Amino acid sequence: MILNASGCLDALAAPDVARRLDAFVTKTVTPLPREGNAPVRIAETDAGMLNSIGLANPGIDRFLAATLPRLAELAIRLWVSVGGFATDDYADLCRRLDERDEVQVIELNLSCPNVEGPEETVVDIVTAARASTGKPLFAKLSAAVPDVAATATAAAEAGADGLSLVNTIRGLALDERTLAPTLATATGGYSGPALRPIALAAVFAAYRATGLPIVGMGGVETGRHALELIAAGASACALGTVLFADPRAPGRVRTELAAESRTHGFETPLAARGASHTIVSSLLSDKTKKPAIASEM
Amino acid sequence: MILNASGCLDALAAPDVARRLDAFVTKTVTPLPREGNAPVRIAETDAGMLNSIGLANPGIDRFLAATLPRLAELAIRLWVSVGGFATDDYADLCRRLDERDEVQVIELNLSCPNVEGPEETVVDIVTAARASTGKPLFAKLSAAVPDVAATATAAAEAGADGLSLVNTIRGLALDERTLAPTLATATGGYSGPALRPIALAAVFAAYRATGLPIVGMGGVETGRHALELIAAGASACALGTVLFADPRAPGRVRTELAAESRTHGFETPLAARGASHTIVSSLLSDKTKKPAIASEM
Amino acid sequence: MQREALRVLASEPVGPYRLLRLARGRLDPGMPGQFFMLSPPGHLLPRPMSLCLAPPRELVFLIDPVGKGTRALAEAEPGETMTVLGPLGNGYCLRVEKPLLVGGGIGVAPFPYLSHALGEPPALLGFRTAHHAAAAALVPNAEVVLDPTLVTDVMPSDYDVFACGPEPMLWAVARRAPDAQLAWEAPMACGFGACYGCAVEIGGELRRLCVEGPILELKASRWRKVRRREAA
Amino acid sequence: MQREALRVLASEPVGPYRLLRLARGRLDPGMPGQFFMLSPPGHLLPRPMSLCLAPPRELVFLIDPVGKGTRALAEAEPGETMTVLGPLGNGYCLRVEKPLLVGGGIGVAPFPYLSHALGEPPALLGFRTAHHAAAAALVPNAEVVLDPTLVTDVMPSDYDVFACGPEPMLWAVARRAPDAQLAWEAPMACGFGACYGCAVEIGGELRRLCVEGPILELKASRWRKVRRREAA
Ligand SMILES: Cc1cc2nc3c(=O)[nH]c(=O)nc-3n(C[C@H](O)[C@H](O)[C@H](O)COP(=O)(O)OP(=O)(O)OC[C@H]3O[C@@H](n4cnc5c(N)ncnc54)[C@H](O)[C@@H]3O)c2cc1C
Ligand SMILES: Cc1cc2nc3c(=O)[nH]c(=O)nc-3n(C[C@H](O)[C@H](O)[C@H](O)COP(=O)(O)OP(=O)(O)OC[C@H]3O[C@@H](n4cnc5c(N)ncnc54)[C@H](O)[C@@H]3O)c2cc1C
Ligand SMILES: Cc1cc2nc3c(=O)[nH]c(=O)nc-3n(C[C@H](O)[C@H](O)[C@H](O)COP(=O)(O)O)c2cc1C
Ligand SMILES: Cc1cc2nc3c(=O)[nH]c(=O)nc-3n(C[C@H](O)[C@H](O)[C@H](O)COP(=O)(O)O)c2cc1C
Ligand code: FES
Ligand code: FES
Repeated sequence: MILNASGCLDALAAPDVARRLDAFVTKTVTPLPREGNAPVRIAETDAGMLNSIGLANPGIDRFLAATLPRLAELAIRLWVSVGGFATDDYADLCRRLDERDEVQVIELNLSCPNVEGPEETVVDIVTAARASTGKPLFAKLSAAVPDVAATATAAAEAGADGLSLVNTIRGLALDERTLAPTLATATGGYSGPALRPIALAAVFAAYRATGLPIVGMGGVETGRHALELIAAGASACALGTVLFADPRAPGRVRTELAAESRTHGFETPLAARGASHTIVSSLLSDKTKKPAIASEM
Repeated sequence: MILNASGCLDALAAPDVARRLDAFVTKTVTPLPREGNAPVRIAETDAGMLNSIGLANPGIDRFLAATLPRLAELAIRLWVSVGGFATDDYADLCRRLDERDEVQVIELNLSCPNVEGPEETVVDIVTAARASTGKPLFAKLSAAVPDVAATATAAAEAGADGLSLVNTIRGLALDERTLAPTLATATGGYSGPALRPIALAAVFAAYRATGLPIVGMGGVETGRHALELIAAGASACALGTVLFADPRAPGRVRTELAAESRTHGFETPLAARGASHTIVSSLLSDKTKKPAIASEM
Repeated sequence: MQREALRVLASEPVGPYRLLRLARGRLDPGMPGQFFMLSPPGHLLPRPMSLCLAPPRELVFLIDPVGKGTRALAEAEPGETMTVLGPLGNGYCLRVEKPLLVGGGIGVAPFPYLSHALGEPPALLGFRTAHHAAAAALVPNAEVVLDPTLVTDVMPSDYDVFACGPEPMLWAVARRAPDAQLAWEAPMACGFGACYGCAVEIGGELRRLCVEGPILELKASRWRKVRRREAA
Repeated sequence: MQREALRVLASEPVGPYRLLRLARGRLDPGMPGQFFMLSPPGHLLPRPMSLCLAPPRELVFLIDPVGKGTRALAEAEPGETMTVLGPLGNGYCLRVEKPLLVGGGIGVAPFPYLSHALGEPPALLGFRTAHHAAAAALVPNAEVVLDPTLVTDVMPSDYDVFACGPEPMLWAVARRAPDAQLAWEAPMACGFGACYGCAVEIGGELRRLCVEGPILELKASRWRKVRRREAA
């Protein structure tokens, strides 16, 4: 399963790219329209990029009236990402989306670093969202927490059907000449290759803690990167930053992933799910034994 | 001011490297001796490295009896990093160090991702440490928190004299062939170039929130990187991962930093402290005005 | 929107700029004013570049090496490949009666291709120094002014103006020629509407320059461009 | 401990391995069994390599391209430079009466230099295939055995054994020759005691192999090596 990462593709502006995905995830929709932050909103860094888009979106009313019907015409599975500033926002957004057959999955953006975060906790939001919709709910979490397994468990217990991991992490870039922050908001969300080990660790911990379906993302550029997320526990993989440089990435990564999986002896990519854990578990049980050679000496 | 990052240099094994620093920071000392984690403990990634050393150290007794006197012979300023598993641990460690004139500064490691974290909060630990010593206390914080400015403020209010930012972030790497975690502990602490934007953002936020002295670190490899941390708000800069590849980095970075500072019109590196904020502030106040050109149109 | 790894044929200095010649592959050169995203070797994100010239089987770009990405583009060696996406955005509208090209600095980049399409109309080009003005040789029928003279000091009226250049110049041109077609710039991560990074304020709203522009007329709507931060 | 950017003089295939010849610069070749940290271009961390040969004005390494870093080292082209730190660690103790070198696979790497220092004593080398055994040509007076025969199947007793090779071989050698000097390996980030990454269990404690080793005798203390994870 290959998806786009929320906010990294506009299916209406690039329908050919979207059609190569197994599902299209919208940019996060908020209760009211948002222009987003002042420019400059993007900056490249050595191993990634920063963005401070600030959830620019038409707001739920215009989204339901104008955007969603046009997206439905594309005839691809639709995931709608929602974000808000209070528990009620999420509940309302989910209630509105619940009525719409075009929507397959709702992704709760609980982790955007570019807006003031929701004050209430993950538990409150997921609980409220759960009460408002029967649609599958994916909780999108940040890796910028002391214990991602604990957050993932909280989301699972509150009724999330799956997890999306990871969102960006706060970063800063300074202008080469002036040392002023490149982004108008100063800091922004850090994405791209630098996130790969962080995303892998978050998926690994959340899979072990919850066993829920997981959309893994963070710096995926190749089939190898996708396979690593799946081995760590992801059941699907989302492409973000890579799409900006390579809109053909969905098809390419899918082909590479199938080939890589076979190279590693898995018939399908999904057969590799959690593979890294199997090896770890056998190791951990090893540790309780005395090393064979040591006892020989 | 150029320091080493805790755990990234042994001054006794490499005294010539340590002597090029303005102060040497010890590897984190814990109440009891620790062997550290099982090997494999290090792995290279595309834009950084992972470690799961696990605070290998002789414990405070042996440290005070054997290590500290030998370090003192090197005649360089000594910072001792301490870590524990409960508030009392930190209080005890600080009390023990308080009696020793060799020790200039105590760094409280509040953020190592390789051991089970202290249950109590930053506030409790800093408060307890503050009550146990008159020596300057630097709180070393993680960037893996939702709001590093809030944590920094908490540390400041509890009595920290300065901050060390940032520690590693949890990451995972998988073996090329087997997809098993490379590290025996599976996940480990991610350091190196990938951390640069994250470290810059943390220093930027903590400086704005507290104004405290800050030791900036995270992927510093050149004088330019050091200058960026200083412009973001650091008053000193620590070298970690770079030392493994280049033990000459302290002298080199110092020279480069002096040159870079002059290129940007600062007489000394420290004159650049907070420079990025000055530009931001003038921008922020700009925003309250209507853009001049807009009103013309 | 096509994407292809193109062969670098040549990289020639033009004053402080570089003229980068790429084998065209199967890419369409598009309309004057449209742009391509060029991937600098070793960088994560591609950079937007207007098409400068479109000789047979080539795509040619004029590059001002102002930062890391443009320096890497300018340093590409013949024989290497460079990944290119495009053409993107909306070009100039060519159905005008009395065209005049008004440009400044690297803003001349789209003019050689535009001039050809318009039958080599007069052009008025401003440069900081005579060294920079070397780029004027690429534009037929060009009159050059150098700092401190500004193009708007000598710009005749009653022309259909096509402008490209630094923002203050664009605003000054628009004040004197409200119907001018202006080529705007903004940092872009994708160039095809995916990232929302290139937002500028159009008609009172922040909108994507890569989708709505980069060529915009001022008259269509009362709009203001959010001022980009002036560094220090 | 010196560090210098050395010029690559040549990179020659030896069976599946590469013999990498570097201009020595001002670096000291050190003692046989000591090692250097070589920085593969494009990688963050250097990789430990035993010195293989020390002809005048050269430092020569034998490299098995098993992963990203060693592949990058093996692919270095003459004329490029490579940063090298060393010599590091403790070498073999050469004051023995009846030396015998026992090695397997890439474990032969330190033997050419060691053999020279010991006056070309007999050597017993095991390889997986005849292709791998090409490296035996670098070691004077070498007898080669191929899989499934193991060096320990044919190892004579009453020699002062110098061993280098895969861990199972080292353990087998030590069981038959408890006084053997064994060259151990562990992943290393720094090579000079800074990172604590290279910990192995020595005398019941995890200690740094780069500081205490890499040459260790088994007899000195009852010790066990923490088993490195066998992948899958
Ligand atoms: C539609 C379009 C067409 C363009 N055509 C050309 C062209 O033909 N030739 C040419 O040389 N340049 C052109 N540019 C500008 C070029 O894309 C930027 O100079 C380039 O992206 C900067 O990348 P960098 O990595 O070199 O600079 P950076 O290191 O990213 O930045 C260097 C400086 O340039 C500023 N900057 C960065 N990106 C932009 C941008 N897109 N617009 C304006 N300023 C920016 C930064 O704020 C900074 O001050 C065009 C831009 C657009 C949007
Ligand atoms: C003191 C010392 C001397 C050495 N001398 C030589 C030499 O002369 N020639 C030579 O070819 N190699 C030598 N090695 C081994 C060499 O350093 C490793 O093969 C290399 O670091 C692997 O890096 P990589 O990026 O290619 O592999 P990676 O991609 O990091 O790993 C590939 C595989 O090798 C394993 N591995 C990684 N590092 C080591 C290590 N240090 N020791 C054992 N296994 C490892 C990994 O677990 C993995 O299975 C020496 C090692 C030490 C400690
Ligand atoms: C320009 C940009 C805009 C983004 N917008 C959103 C968003 O609206 N909602 C959201 O949940 N995540 C958003 N993200 C985060 C991505 O969905 C993804 O979690 C992150 O970028 C990591 O994946 P990557 O490294 O592959 O880009 C955005 C990321 C980028 C780069
Ligand atoms: C091998 C290794 C060991 C470390 N040990 C410690 C430690 O004992 N205590 C501590 O506070 N930080 C420790 N750190 C974190 C560093 O001090 C530093 O915060 C981090 O590596 C970021 O800096 P860098 O990117 O320059 O390495 C360690 C880092 C590494 C790479
Ligand atoms: S550049 Fe990405 S939306 Fe315009
Ligand atoms: S390799 Fe770093 S301590 Fe041994």
